[in-house]
Amino acid sequence: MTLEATAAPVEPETASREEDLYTAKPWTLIWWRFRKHKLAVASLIFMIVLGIMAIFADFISPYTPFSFSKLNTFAPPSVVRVIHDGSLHRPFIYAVKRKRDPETARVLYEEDKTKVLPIEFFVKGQDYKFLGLVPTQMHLFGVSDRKQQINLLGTDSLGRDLFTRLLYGARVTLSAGLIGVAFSFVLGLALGSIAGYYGGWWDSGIQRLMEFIRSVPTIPLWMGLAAALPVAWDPLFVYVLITIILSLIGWTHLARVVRGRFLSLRTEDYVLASRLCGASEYRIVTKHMLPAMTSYIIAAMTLAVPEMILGETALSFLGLGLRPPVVSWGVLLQDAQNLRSISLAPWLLSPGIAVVLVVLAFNFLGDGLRDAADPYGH
Amino acid sequence: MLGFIVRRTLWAIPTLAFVSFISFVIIQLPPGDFVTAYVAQLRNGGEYVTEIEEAMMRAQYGLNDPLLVQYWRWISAIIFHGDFGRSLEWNAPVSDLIWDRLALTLIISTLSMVFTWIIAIPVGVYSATRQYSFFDYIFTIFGFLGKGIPDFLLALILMWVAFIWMNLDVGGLISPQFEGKPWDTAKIINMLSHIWIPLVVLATGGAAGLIRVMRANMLDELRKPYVETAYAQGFSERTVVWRYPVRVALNPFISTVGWALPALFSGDVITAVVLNLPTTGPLLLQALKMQDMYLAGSFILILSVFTVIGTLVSDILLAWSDPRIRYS
Amino acid sequence: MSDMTPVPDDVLLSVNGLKKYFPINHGWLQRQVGEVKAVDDVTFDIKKGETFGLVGESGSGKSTVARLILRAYTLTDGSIRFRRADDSITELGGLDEKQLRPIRSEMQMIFQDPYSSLDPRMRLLDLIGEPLVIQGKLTKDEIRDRVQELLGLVGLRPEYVMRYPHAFSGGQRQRIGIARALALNPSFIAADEAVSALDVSVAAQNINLLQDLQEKFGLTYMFITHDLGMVEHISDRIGVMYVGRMVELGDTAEIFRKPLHPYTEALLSAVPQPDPRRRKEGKRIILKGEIADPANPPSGCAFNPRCPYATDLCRTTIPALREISGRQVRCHHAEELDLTGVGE
Amino acid sequence: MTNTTTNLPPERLLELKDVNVQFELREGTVRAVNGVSYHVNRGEVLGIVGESGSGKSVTVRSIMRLLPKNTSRDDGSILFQPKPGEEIRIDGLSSKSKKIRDLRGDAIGMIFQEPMTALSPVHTIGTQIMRTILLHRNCSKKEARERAIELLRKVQLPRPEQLVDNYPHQLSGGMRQRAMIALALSCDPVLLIADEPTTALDVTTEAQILDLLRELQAETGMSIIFITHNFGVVADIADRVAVMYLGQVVETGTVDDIFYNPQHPYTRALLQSVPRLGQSPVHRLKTIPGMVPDPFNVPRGCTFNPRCEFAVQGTCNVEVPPLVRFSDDQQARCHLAGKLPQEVA
Repeated sequence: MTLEATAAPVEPETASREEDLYTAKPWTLIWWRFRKHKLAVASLIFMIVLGIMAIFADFISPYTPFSFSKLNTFAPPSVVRVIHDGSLHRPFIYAVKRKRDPETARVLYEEDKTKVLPIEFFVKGQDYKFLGLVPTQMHLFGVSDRKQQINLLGTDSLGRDLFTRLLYGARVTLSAGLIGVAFSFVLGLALGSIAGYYGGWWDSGIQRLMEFIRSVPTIPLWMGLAAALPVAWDPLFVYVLITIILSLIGWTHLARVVRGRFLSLRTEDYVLASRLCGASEYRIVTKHMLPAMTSYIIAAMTLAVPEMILGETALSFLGLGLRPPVVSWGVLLQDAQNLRSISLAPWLLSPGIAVVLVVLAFNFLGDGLRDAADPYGH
Repeated sequence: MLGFIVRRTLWAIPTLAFVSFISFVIIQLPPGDFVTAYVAQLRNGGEYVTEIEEAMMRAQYGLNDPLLVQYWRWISAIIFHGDFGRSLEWNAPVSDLIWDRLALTLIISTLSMVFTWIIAIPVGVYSATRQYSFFDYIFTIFGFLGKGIPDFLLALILMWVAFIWMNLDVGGLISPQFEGKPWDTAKIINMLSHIWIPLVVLATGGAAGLIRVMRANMLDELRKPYVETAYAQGFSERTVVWRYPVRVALNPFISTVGWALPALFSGDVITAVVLNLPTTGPLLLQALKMQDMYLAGSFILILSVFTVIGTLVSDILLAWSDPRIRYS
Repeated sequence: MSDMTPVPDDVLLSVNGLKKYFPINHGWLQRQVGEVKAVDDVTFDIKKGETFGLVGESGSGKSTVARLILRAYTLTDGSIRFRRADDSITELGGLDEKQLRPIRSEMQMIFQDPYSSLDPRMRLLDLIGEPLVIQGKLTKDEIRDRVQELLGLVGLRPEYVMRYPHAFSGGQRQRIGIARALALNPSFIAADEAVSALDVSVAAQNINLLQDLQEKFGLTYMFITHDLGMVEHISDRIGVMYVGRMVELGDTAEIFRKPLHPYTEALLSAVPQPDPRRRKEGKRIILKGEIADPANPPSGCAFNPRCPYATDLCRTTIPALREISGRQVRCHHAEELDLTGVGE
Repeated sequence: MTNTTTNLPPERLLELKDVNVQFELREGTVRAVNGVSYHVNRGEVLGIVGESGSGKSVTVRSIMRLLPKNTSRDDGSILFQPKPGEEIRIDGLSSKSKKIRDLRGDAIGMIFQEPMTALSPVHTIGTQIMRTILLHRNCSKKEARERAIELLRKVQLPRPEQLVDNYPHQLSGGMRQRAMIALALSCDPVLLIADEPTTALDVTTEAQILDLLRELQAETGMSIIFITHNFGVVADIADRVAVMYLGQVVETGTVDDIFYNPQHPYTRALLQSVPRLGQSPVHRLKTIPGMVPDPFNVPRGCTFNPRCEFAVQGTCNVEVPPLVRFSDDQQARCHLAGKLPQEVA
């Protein structure tokens, strides 16, 4: 082909601000759109902070999850203060005195307004292995008093620090959610793409299977499966099995999203155009279909995480999922199962608040991602 | 239409078979079996049971047969004789134990579904027609909270609130002092003071989701040309909204009735445990924990059957309400 | 297939007895309950360097013909013979995807919807360059140069290579599609309603561009459209389709001047023309009824329920495609009828 | 309600003066309708032609007061005179006002582009028509149903007694558009607004619908505002034509004036860029250079000047052109109107 003068009029130049928009990569456009969703951005930050706290739980928490203290049972949350005797002070807590109500024989805690315990950072405390590797005693914060403790969220019936246990529990609960989603992602992607790509008999079969699973009441099924796990098994193994059980039901939603996208993408003109250029199936799937699906899949996965977390929490709460000594939010909530303990120590509900916050954050995040997933919508 | 119902009903049969099989597999999953548990019980009671006796019992109950044969024995007893087997722990036929509780579960689930609809539809329509208004935001926040708070936590909190502020002990379905007494006004009032918590808990969870679905459906429908056509006929906004897009947006709603049932049953199980209600939940939990296989299996089976039937009914309702499906 | 006449020297593409039946599946088990005869026994040749127009209303199967020729679908029956660059004739009908790959560079398609036919996640460089990448003969830099050349060719700035399609208007996107189709120097391009989605003024620009490119590179076009004005302007020969069948085939000017099939006559008469005086003459043929359903066509000639000249013969017997004065017509009464065309 | 001291001549049915509509979008303000004036006389068909984004649909929606929620400006005068001497001021009415609701579906009927989606999918054709009749007319359900069947017969649908109980999805596109017309005519409107009613249809169906509209118009004497982007369709149905470009009417006149003696360069160029049937083939189509500018950056001066082959720098790109009047009510908004080189149309 020879190239001579152009056949059609050349279009005029445009401003450079628009040029940025015109040459922005798809993920940049998704990020720009996501950024406008304030609640989703806040949720993302919250989840990142929480994730870091969970990873470094052993360092951030002032104690270890199993260190109990008989003289500190059902202690209320310590109030962090900055004003002592009318003057500004570095952050501190007051020491508490343990008393017993003479009539009901209940243990009461009272702040000793004379004894100031300043919060210190990088203090030496109980032994632990940093990230399970490096033995150390360094904790992010604490109070240096042998008899007093700082319990930001109070303690439980054995005097264990709830804040510490909450952070350790975050590791288990969050990772169970993520691993569960990963499992259901594998299942959902595989079955969804088979259904969407091959269609016909495969599609009908997988669709019927999905309908079937959706028509089974989740919790009873989970409960049945979870109850089948022997009590004596290794807690870690049980944990993995529980996540698999959760994902057995959770994959249908992902499979539906994947199938739907596959079906609509397969009929897109640009996929046909690529095929007519001689593109192989592999190229069409990897270069055209998967990139177009990734953002949707990520959004769907994000929205599936809270389901998993709620499932784990519910099962453990009922005593069918994870069991002590494993610390998860569901396990922690077992302590708050009856009215008596809640009215005595309402702070035992704090793992529940953590669950709500995380579930909400994932929902907002997922909503934001879903809205931003298609930056080319008309 | 009739053909559709027949076909749809026929399709439910293999589903039911599959559901029952899964239920059976689940109750077979725990290591050991009915005889192991029974022998352990006898031994605990001080009786001496030899290995041979144990093996004989196993043979007697047919526990050495292949899984499918056992399954057939179990399911045929249920289908042909209504015999669900015996509960080990209660030492009574399963059917004696479950029907009252199932009925109550159904009542509570149905009531909360009705509540859910009464709340969710008008609110969803309002939110969609007044998008980004103050109340739309309020309802959105409510929707997210309802989605975020697990049922059991909400039940706990409500119970706690009722206890602290109203000094009510709302656990159970009736207060202990009315237990076993004949029904009179006082007992009914007492029951009403208890039943609102499970209803609120279940309806909140359901309504939160449905409000968002309804709102999204309505926003989709409101954009469609037939709405403009309706306005161009001179109808008032209220008439247009309630006669046209709401009517269309309700269709996917109807189709979710069937899926709402499993969700409600699931929610009911946990809520009932927390609130100590005499529904299926606590008994199922107990049965699972004690490996009371036939009791647990029957519960799972019957709850699943209910949901399969629920899905069937909602499919038929959907076809009936949407002419596009009816005639295709 | 062996008894088919050889492809004449001036013919680029020879389509014979082309059929495509789509199954109609129904119910929960997706059983096949019938079939849509989307394309039924279509035969035509396209000569080298000409523009062949394919016209018809919705459901006529014209787009399916294009997709069959480009082998986006498998054929139910028939043969498609294509003259390759080395002058050899290849039968495309039975080829599988792998065998088709080398031929795909010689035949390309321009799509109707300028929005859905370009992958929104690819820069123009990757979009227009994709065929070149697949062929794997050029280096990265060479591909970039070639893409810039192609952009210039269709009247877009070469700097646009880094842009994504969403930066462009419908008319510009259509040109990107044209550039992409040209990338591998094809000899044949099928344009499926290439300008019908565009505004009048932009459509005219793109039609002129297509004509210039045809002249410059000696391209052969198959131009599929429902716009009879456009097809008269651009094509040398046309085929008129009705419910899966070719009803008339021949020289554009002749068909427009004096159609031989009553459907062609009605179609020409139905086109609204920018000429208010024509209305006052009031000689338009308004067809009764609806276009036949390809899943359930009437017996005999598919056009008979709407045809003002239909006889009992038309209602029972499917007419054959016959040659009358150098044209092909599928009508029992083509010789007897005196039909009106358009023009002076 | 009605103004007895009328300003409109008795033959005038509708008059728009200097109507402006603006929308707020994320990208900025869109001046969708920018000082549009036109009128419709009794018993005439006004065709409005323009490319996409010319504001032709928005203008008629401002007559119906069916503007979207993000409308930020909506002014000008719209006067409607359903009967001689009975003048109604439409502009300024809220879209929910009783006054406009009484007009919609009664004195003013409207049909839309997409026959597939413009009817409610879950109600029968009959129900939809009957609801409109019952809303505006004092009659029983039975009478309304009879009238619905009568209307379906009037739009030449086969078997109206059966179709009245059919759902829209059971009908083909052309039949749905007929049902839509029956719905719009249910209360014998004096004005029918048709927004691209044939664009989504095949040519032969389009011809049927145009023929039907012409017949109905002749029979009832109603006026029609017919919006389209197709010059052929306008030539087929309109008595007078308004050509719109970027939110403005650039030229109005009788259908013959517009087609045989166009005064605005845009009208001329558009007419020349459409290939005509049966004309000795020209090799190249005449084109309008460039693209329709996006509505956020409307050019200064005459909005058409960057694409106009006659544009005079210093005038056309600076000053807003005046409305130049010719005989026969033909008007063109162009600095050069009347001074353009003569061409054989």
